[in-house]
Amino acid sequence: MTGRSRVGNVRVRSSTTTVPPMATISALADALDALVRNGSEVAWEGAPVAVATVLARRRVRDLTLVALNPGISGDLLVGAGCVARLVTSAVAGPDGAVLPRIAAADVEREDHTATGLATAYDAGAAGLPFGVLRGYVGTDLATVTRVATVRCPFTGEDLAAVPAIAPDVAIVHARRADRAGNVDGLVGVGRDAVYAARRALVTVSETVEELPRTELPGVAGLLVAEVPESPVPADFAAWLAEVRA
Amino acid sequence: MTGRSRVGNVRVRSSTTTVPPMATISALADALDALVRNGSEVAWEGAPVAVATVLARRRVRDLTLVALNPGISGDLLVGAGCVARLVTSAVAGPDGAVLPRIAAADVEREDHTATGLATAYDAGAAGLPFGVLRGYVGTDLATVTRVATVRCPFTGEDLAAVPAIAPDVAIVHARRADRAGNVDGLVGVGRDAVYAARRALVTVSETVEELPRTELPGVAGLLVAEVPESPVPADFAAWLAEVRA
Amino acid sequence: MTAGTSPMMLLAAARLLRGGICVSDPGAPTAAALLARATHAPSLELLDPRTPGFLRHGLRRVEVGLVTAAQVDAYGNLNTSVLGEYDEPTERLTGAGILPELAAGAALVVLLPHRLRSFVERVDFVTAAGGLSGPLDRARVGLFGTGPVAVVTDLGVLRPDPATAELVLTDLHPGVTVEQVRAETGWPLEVSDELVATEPATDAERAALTGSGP
Amino acid sequence: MTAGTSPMMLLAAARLLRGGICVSDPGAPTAAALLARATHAPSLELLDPRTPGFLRHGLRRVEVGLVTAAQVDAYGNLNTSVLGEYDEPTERLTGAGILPELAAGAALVVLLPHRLRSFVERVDFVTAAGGLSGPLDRARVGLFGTGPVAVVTDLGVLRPDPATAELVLTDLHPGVTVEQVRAETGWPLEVSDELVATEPATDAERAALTGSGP
Repeated sequence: MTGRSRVGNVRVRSSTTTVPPMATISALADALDALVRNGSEVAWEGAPVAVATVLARRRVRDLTLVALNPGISGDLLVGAGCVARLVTSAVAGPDGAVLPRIAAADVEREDHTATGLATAYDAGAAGLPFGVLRGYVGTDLATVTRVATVRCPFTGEDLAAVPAIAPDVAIVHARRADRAGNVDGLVGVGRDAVYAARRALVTVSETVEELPRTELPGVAGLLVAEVPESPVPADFAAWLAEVRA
Repeated sequence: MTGRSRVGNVRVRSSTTTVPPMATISALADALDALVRNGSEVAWEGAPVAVATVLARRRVRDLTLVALNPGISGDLLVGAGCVARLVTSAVAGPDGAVLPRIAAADVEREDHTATGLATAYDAGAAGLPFGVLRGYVGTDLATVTRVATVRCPFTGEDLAAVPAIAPDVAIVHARRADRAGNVDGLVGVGRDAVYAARRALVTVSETVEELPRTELPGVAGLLVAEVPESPVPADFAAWLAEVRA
Repeated sequence: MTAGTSPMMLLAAARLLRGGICVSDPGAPTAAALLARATHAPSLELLDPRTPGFLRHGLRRVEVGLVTAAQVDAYGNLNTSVLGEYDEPTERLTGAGILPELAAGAALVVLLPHRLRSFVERVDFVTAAGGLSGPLDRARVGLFGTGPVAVVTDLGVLRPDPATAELVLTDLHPGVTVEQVRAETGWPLEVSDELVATEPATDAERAALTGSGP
Repeated sequence: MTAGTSPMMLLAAARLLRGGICVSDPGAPTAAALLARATHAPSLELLDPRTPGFLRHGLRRVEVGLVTAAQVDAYGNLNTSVLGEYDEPTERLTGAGILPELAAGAALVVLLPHRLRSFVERVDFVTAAGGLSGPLDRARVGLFGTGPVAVVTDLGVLRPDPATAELVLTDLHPGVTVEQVRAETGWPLEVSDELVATEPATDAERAALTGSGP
């Protein structure tokens, strides 16, 4: 035991930063400037076309895009050359056809099952390095992607393990927000992606007067941006020329 | 290859049973008669006092009660001698004091942390034999309860594993239901317990005309019972005499 | 109705369904599920895979899946990933989605147009397991769900022979010959001794088809 | 105000808080959190542990925990499980709840009345890890969060000495002597060379205490 104690007036969390309210309403372009860098890993769950358009205009490069299905907006982003790596479980448009730019793109790919990605988001949200599922069994996916086996310490059964997804930023879509940043419809995989990510942007189609308080315990610094329904570009080449102008 | 194929007119799911609607409104006593047997493992998440009263009257025995916190209703159930085994993370009343019948009871006990039990419910809901968490580290709990270690196959990190909870029945509380069996406020641990259990009863304080369709994909045969707010018995001995009468 | 989808395909698929918790791919599979529900299987419960909680907690409770694929092989294995080699594919497909876990746990009805390019001896990539390579393979790798029970096409119905796990022709749609089916099948297709002709639409089915048709 | 809770205890605990994401046990810990938020720490975000998603996804993001316990020992380990032997306890306590994971990941302020029965050399059961048995123990077992930073009582404040991981007396409330504290502490309590007296309540604190008092 020391005669002269070194315990001083240690204070809890003496940093001078203050915690912002759970969510801040932001302009889309400002939010994306704040959140997305060249090389960022981005969880992309329902992001509207307008997000791809802004990022393509900013000439963001080398993104890793993680998505159950990148959708048309993800296809545009890949087509604009913003993406170096794709982690997906499906690459289909609303018509069920393969997303054309993604199908043709020369990018690194990591293919998963939908439950595999949902499990990876959940693991990221829980702060774990991996998630466990019954999946990938008997498939060739198991031989080409990042999936491993873990043994149950109680039953001895072997199960699939996927590496957690803990992206730099999650860009997810919800129905509505209010002026205080409460969000309606942030559920399921989008919600887990927000918890898994370091920072997050929620796009909403509509801002309303007042919603019930959003319950995302522990999530601080969420950005919310209202994004009007943007039409799917009828002509990809024209869209690309426009964003590159 | 066989010359004479044995493939006949195999039909998918030729059983004659039909799937009931997602939820059925039921009287509390009928629901409990249908769901709870001597020896049943019961997830008990917010069950009101009236459920304990009915089960005590029925002289149900040897239950395994699983609960983040059994609450006053769980304390009554234990006091009435219905419970042989307790799996809990906390045993406190609303005043923060230890639940007296549970503290005194001669029952088998398995103590967990709250996150440990939430993880065990989630694993049960996912059909897995175990769940993974960062938890129990450095505690004596780790030496007395069912917790093991699993190694991340990607990072080599050791994490805690808990055996999944897959109870015979979940009895959980939600805010409201409508006449079609849609439920408002079935979220969090209660929702996971319903997914983890073979069958489930949701008690609600109120039945209203119409709620949005409840989204519990894959849950069939849920029972819903309206249970009016029942007062906490002022005198345990009188309550016990009454239910044993 | 999209190319390669025939009323007989929808009828034959719908008739396989009795009820239960079901998910279906868009297009012909969903049309078949709705047809079954509108006629003889009113208790069929159709889930939307986009519902929160479906992937981690709901999918394992699904009893019947109606799906499509780009390739199906002699053992009922399915490919929705790539044509050609995985590392240098000639064509990229739409990906796995929920198909692998659905094929692992549920009974699967596969709907696709009967064309030689799709009915291959061995799929280029096993996105979802059918019988793998033989009758004991599913159990051997730990697949305890039913898996593919029928492949329903615009020509007829193929089902796995339990003895070999190979798909054999069990039903022929009206006006179709075994030779037509074999010409569009990339392996020496066996024909069941109990081969039946698909019954024409009943009045109720015809009404439902017309009512729910595109 | 419940027995053993003093305004000085609430003040001393509240003053430790600067902001951040916080959970607090009912009673004195929550009163201290509310006091801090009402005075110098308006950005303190108080979470309800019953919120859906908190346990598996939210708890790991908590920065500050205000808690109580039945026993605390010389190393700041906490017991809320049993008194006596685990298998044959003399008294059962309220259980672990979120305390073990909170003590693992967050900075912890422990509030409890300073009584000899609670301030023991070694807790009967380690429900939540403080310094375990020495300064390197938390890192050794893989606890990378801060853990207990202060034990605030109705007599003063104890904090872990980084060199030994033992709790030492760093603050004395007005009118309390070191001897009084030692008489209620079950180990040979060291006193910090920088021992300070707890400042009396400011006007703002007094107003908040009165306004939020029971």
